[in-house]
Amino acid sequence: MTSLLVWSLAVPIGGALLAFVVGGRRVHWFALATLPIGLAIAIAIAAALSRSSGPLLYLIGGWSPPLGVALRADWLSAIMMVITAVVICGIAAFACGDFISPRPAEARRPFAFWILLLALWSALNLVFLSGDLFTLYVALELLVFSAVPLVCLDGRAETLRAALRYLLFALLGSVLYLVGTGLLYGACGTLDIDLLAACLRPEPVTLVAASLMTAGLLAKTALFPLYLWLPAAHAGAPPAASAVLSALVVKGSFFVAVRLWFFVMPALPGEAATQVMSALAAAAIVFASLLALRQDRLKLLVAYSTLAQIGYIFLMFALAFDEGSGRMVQGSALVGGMMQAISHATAKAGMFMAAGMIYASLGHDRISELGGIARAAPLAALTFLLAGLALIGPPSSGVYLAKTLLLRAADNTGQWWWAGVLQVGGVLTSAYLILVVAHALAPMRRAPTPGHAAIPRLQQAAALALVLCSLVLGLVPWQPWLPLPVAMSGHGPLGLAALWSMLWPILIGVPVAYLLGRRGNRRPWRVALWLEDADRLLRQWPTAGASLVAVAVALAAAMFFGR
Amino acid sequence: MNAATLAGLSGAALIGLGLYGVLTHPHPLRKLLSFNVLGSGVFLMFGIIARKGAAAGLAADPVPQALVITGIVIAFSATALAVALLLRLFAVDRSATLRPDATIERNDRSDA
Amino acid sequence: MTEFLLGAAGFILLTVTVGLVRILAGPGNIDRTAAAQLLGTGGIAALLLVAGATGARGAEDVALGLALLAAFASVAFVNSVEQRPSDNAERADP
Amino acid sequence: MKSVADIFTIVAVCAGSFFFLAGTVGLLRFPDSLTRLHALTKADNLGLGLVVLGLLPQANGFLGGLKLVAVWLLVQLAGATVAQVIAEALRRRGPPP
Amino acid sequence: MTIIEALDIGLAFLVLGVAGWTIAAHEAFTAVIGYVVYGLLLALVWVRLFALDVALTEAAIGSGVTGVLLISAAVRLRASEAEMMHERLGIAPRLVAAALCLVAAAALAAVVLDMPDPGATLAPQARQPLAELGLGNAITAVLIAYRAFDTMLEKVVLVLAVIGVWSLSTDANWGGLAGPTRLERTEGPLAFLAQLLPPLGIIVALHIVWVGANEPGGAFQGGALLSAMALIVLMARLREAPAIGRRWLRVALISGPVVFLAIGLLGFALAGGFLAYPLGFAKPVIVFIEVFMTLSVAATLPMLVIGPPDRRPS
Amino acid sequence: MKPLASRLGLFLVFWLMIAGYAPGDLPVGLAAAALATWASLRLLPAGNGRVRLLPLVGLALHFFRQSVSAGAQVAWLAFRPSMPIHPGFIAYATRLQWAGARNAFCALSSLLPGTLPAGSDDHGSLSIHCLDVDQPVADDLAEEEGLFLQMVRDD
Repeated sequence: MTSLLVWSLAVPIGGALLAFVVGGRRVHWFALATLPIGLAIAIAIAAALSRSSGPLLYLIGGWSPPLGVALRADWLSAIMMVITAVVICGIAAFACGDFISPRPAEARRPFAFWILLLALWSALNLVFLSGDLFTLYVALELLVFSAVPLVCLDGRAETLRAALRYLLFALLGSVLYLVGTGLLYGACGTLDIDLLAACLRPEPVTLVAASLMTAGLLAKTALFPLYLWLPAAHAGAPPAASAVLSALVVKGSFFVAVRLWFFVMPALPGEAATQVMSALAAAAIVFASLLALRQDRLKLLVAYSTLAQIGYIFLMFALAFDEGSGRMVQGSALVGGMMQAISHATAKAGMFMAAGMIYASLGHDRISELGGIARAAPLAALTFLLAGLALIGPPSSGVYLAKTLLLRAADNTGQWWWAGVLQVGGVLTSAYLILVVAHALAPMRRAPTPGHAAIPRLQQAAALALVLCSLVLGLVPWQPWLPLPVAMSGHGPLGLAALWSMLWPILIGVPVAYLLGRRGNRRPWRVALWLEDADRLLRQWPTAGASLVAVAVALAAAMFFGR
Repeated sequence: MNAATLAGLSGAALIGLGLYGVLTHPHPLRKLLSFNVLGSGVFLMFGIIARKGAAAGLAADPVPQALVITGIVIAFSATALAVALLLRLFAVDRSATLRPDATIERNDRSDA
Repeated sequence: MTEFLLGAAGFILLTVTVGLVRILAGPGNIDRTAAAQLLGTGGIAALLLVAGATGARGAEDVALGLALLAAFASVAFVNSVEQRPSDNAERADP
Repeated sequence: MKSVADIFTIVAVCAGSFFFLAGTVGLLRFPDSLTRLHALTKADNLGLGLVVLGLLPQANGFLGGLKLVAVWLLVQLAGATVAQVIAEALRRRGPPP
Repeated sequence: MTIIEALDIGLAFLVLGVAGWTIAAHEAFTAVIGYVVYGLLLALVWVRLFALDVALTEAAIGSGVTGVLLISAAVRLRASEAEMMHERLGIAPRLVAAALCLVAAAALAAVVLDMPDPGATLAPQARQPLAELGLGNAITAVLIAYRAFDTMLEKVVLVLAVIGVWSLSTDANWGGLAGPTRLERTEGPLAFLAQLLPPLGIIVALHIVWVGANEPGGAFQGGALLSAMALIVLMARLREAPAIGRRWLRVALISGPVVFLAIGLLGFALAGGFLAYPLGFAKPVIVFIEVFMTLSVAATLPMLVIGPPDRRPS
Repeated sequence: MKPLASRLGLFLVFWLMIAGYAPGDLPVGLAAAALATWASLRLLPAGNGRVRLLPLVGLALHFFRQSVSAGAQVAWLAFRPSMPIHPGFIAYATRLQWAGARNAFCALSSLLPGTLPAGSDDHGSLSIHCLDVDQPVADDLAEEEGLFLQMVRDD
């Protein structure tokens, strides 16, 4: 049964290599044939895990760690793998509308897209399964190599530039991660996650390694203030690629960070470092949400929303710290964070697809000229609305579950300030969605440019399905996989209180959107201008690079002196 | 001071140098070069760890050395991809700048 | 013997360093290309001497590899300064 | 026997080092790029040849020595090519300003 | 201070000096030349660290092939440099960056000095199964047995890099040729070198692959040397690179990872697990894998260096 | 058939030079030599030029001697305080027709004392850079070319 772990990697890799060598017009066939198999394998692994008493383990080549490399599937891997498989299937269905070779011969865009999609999938599965820090490094590189070309498939200058910025910054992150890996090997003589967890002590080597690795991973995940590459890359890519990048790729390095902090070195960071992480996360939530209000293009708004959501999933680090034992605990905060990650994956994939369809039917995505979209592309508009709703978190959704868990963790550890950040984030999320809705409901300014083809049904269905998936994630019986607190299961998600908890952020969001949002030619508030200046500065390379080193130094300082 | 410690210190210094180049050089090609210097500094760190692990009749621990070989190949592929991107960007845009607003400014200029 | 070989290696490395400084000073890029050749010869000599002294196994194979690659950089330079006709074609292509 | 081989090694390696020195002195003293190229390729190649010659008695066996000779031959080939290629490029560039 | 210490310290300063020169150089091309020299010097450092395998890899890939890639890029990008001059940072940001980098480097240096010597190691464990595998080189054993998985994935990374580079072509040029156009006449020293050296290079490369089982060497190093030979032929314009649609090219590119993966999966049936080698047949299986890995490295690196197809397919 | 066999033999000798003789390795060596022969025949098809083996040995010895004197000359010039050199180019009209032979001759003469071929000029004659143009360089080259022609039948 544990050989499934190998197959979950071998199948997409094999599919990609086969597609590469056969090529031709029907490259997508290989991808489409691989999808159901991969999905079935992911589900089978989750099923096997629910029956097993501990993580599934596979020793590659029969060589056991420390010499060999192990694959491990625990509950984190299982749910991430299943959600990834579902999202990839949805994205593939959507991409059937955009990435089929129109000519009888092989064409560039489909060839690259489908093979890279499969490669990306195998890279993610490897990230989720790997039990070895260096294999994780290779997995992260696989992820970058398959993600970067997706950014610039259309070959325009700005997307090429975005891809280059992404690649260079991601490489910088990888190198920092690699240094840390080497130092940890030097300290313990192994790279295996479990063996390292048993061996690592807080000493200079390991603390420096931990801070460098974390900083590198944050750069790859684009946590504030290290996001210089993300908005342009995610907003410029073709819709299907944006969906992959935003929903899945950033989750890869996030997942490695979680592995590192919770599984490799739970006792290393100490309280101050977790507060630093959560402070960055909080800054990301507030800053990126406010900037989302200032965007004039829909895809950029969605990209900044991704930045804010990355903040959300990193907020759990302070909440998961147990003061008594001085360790990171795998409790409700971690579950909340992961739940947020998978809810965002499904909702954001749908949202980018919807934005892409809106672009396709209007010929532009300027927010101020969205009027009439509800008539021009009703289903796309509805999908966008529902995706936004899923991010705010109605009682049945995964985001709601996540929020409840995180709030409870904040309550338990007495860190009310992070709970406050969560609520502010909810308000701001509502605000930028209300801004879009307000523009979309306005009457049509001018007739849509003719000549835009109707959106394929399959694309609409795929986007809607992913969004609905996010909306019902809170209802899934998670007990077999997640260490959910028992009280959660008895809690009815459809009570009046639950409904109110969704409604009030929206109500406050209206005035916020009115005051801070970008509307017409109105003179913006000075705060808004400051924000835009700060954003421009942080997207400059020297600032971002210096911030990266500064984050590493700050983390190291917190780890040294904050214990 | 033995060869391994010396190499380790050189590695640290090279990491600092490479990092400085990556941060401050505006041209992507120079960033890439600095990145390679930075990478080789990291590999040297692995080298010292391997050398300190000399045991069982082997002059160095083979595991970090093997990791370095893998790392060098990956660093090369990354460089190749980045160079291809850069050359393409230059061919399309006649400019290699990484500034985020470059394209927008250019469009504004040509509009005006 | 070991000390002598190492000393010779150090001496050769020193002369190579001085030569390197001269070559890298230019004046032109073409002149600088010769630096790789200088390092190819001097570096191989130093490598063989050090390997002879410390008994590192397989150093001759490294030297063989270096010898094969000694002309590599100069070849690349000469190849790339000659303009490719396809470069113009690419520019015309939007 | 051993000492004879060692003396041979010392003499040859010393001579080789001398030619490396000569090449560097030539690099420093010769007036222009083309003449420096002569110094670089000719003196250093001979220096390497002598070093290889000196190491032959230290190599393990006759065939181990031949490998060193192969290294030297390959460097000669590279040197001959590089010298001509750079010389041609310099000639095309014209006399230095 | 003994001679060898003086030599090491001198070498370290030389490496640092050339690296500093590379970072500080005014023009990109001079910086690249500095980098090539730096790579060659690093190979010497690796020899001093008793890592001959790494030294070979560094010489062939780190300095050689990367150098060629960067040299041609620097020449082609020369026109872009003048424009970037005004983007150079002022003195204050430079100082901030320098201070931050200094802190990082100092922390690493302190950590290096702090590490115990002898430190943690897997050398004894890595050494023990060598006889059973029929290998004498522990690094080869790590690469192709203990951590074979990483090596296989790294081959996939190479294929992905090729796809990434190709995807930067234009729709019209898809399926076409890349690299320099062939000359009608084959004359001059370059042609001479490209006619004479590659056959010798093939022999050296195969020798290095073959001894890799017991001595320093292996598929990466041999493959990299082969790719260098292919690049010399391409750069001397004796031949043109194949069009990217050619089936044999694609087979060669993926042969390494595919054979690796296939043998890994066969291990389920024959040796009781993924990437396990059947008892007693480990050596021939390993050699078989190495042959195809060499082939795919030799095919991949030149394709990465010459870039995306830039001529229309005929 | 002849060039194939001789090249195969040469490459096998080269394999033995670098790999040493071990019976177990010989099949690999043969395969390598065969591959090298294939590459060599593709890159440098057996043309009209033929190489004679015996003069080749003589030429090799001669060349070693010249190579040593080339290095010695540079050393001599470098250390002389007055440095009596008059660098410059001369044009040398070569008798060699076949491109391969021409290239080989250029490569050899680049290792001779005081000369460095720097491509051909517009009239097809070789442009040679000399350390001292006052020396009878052209005559020396003609002599070398004569030796070279004994080894290669150039038609």
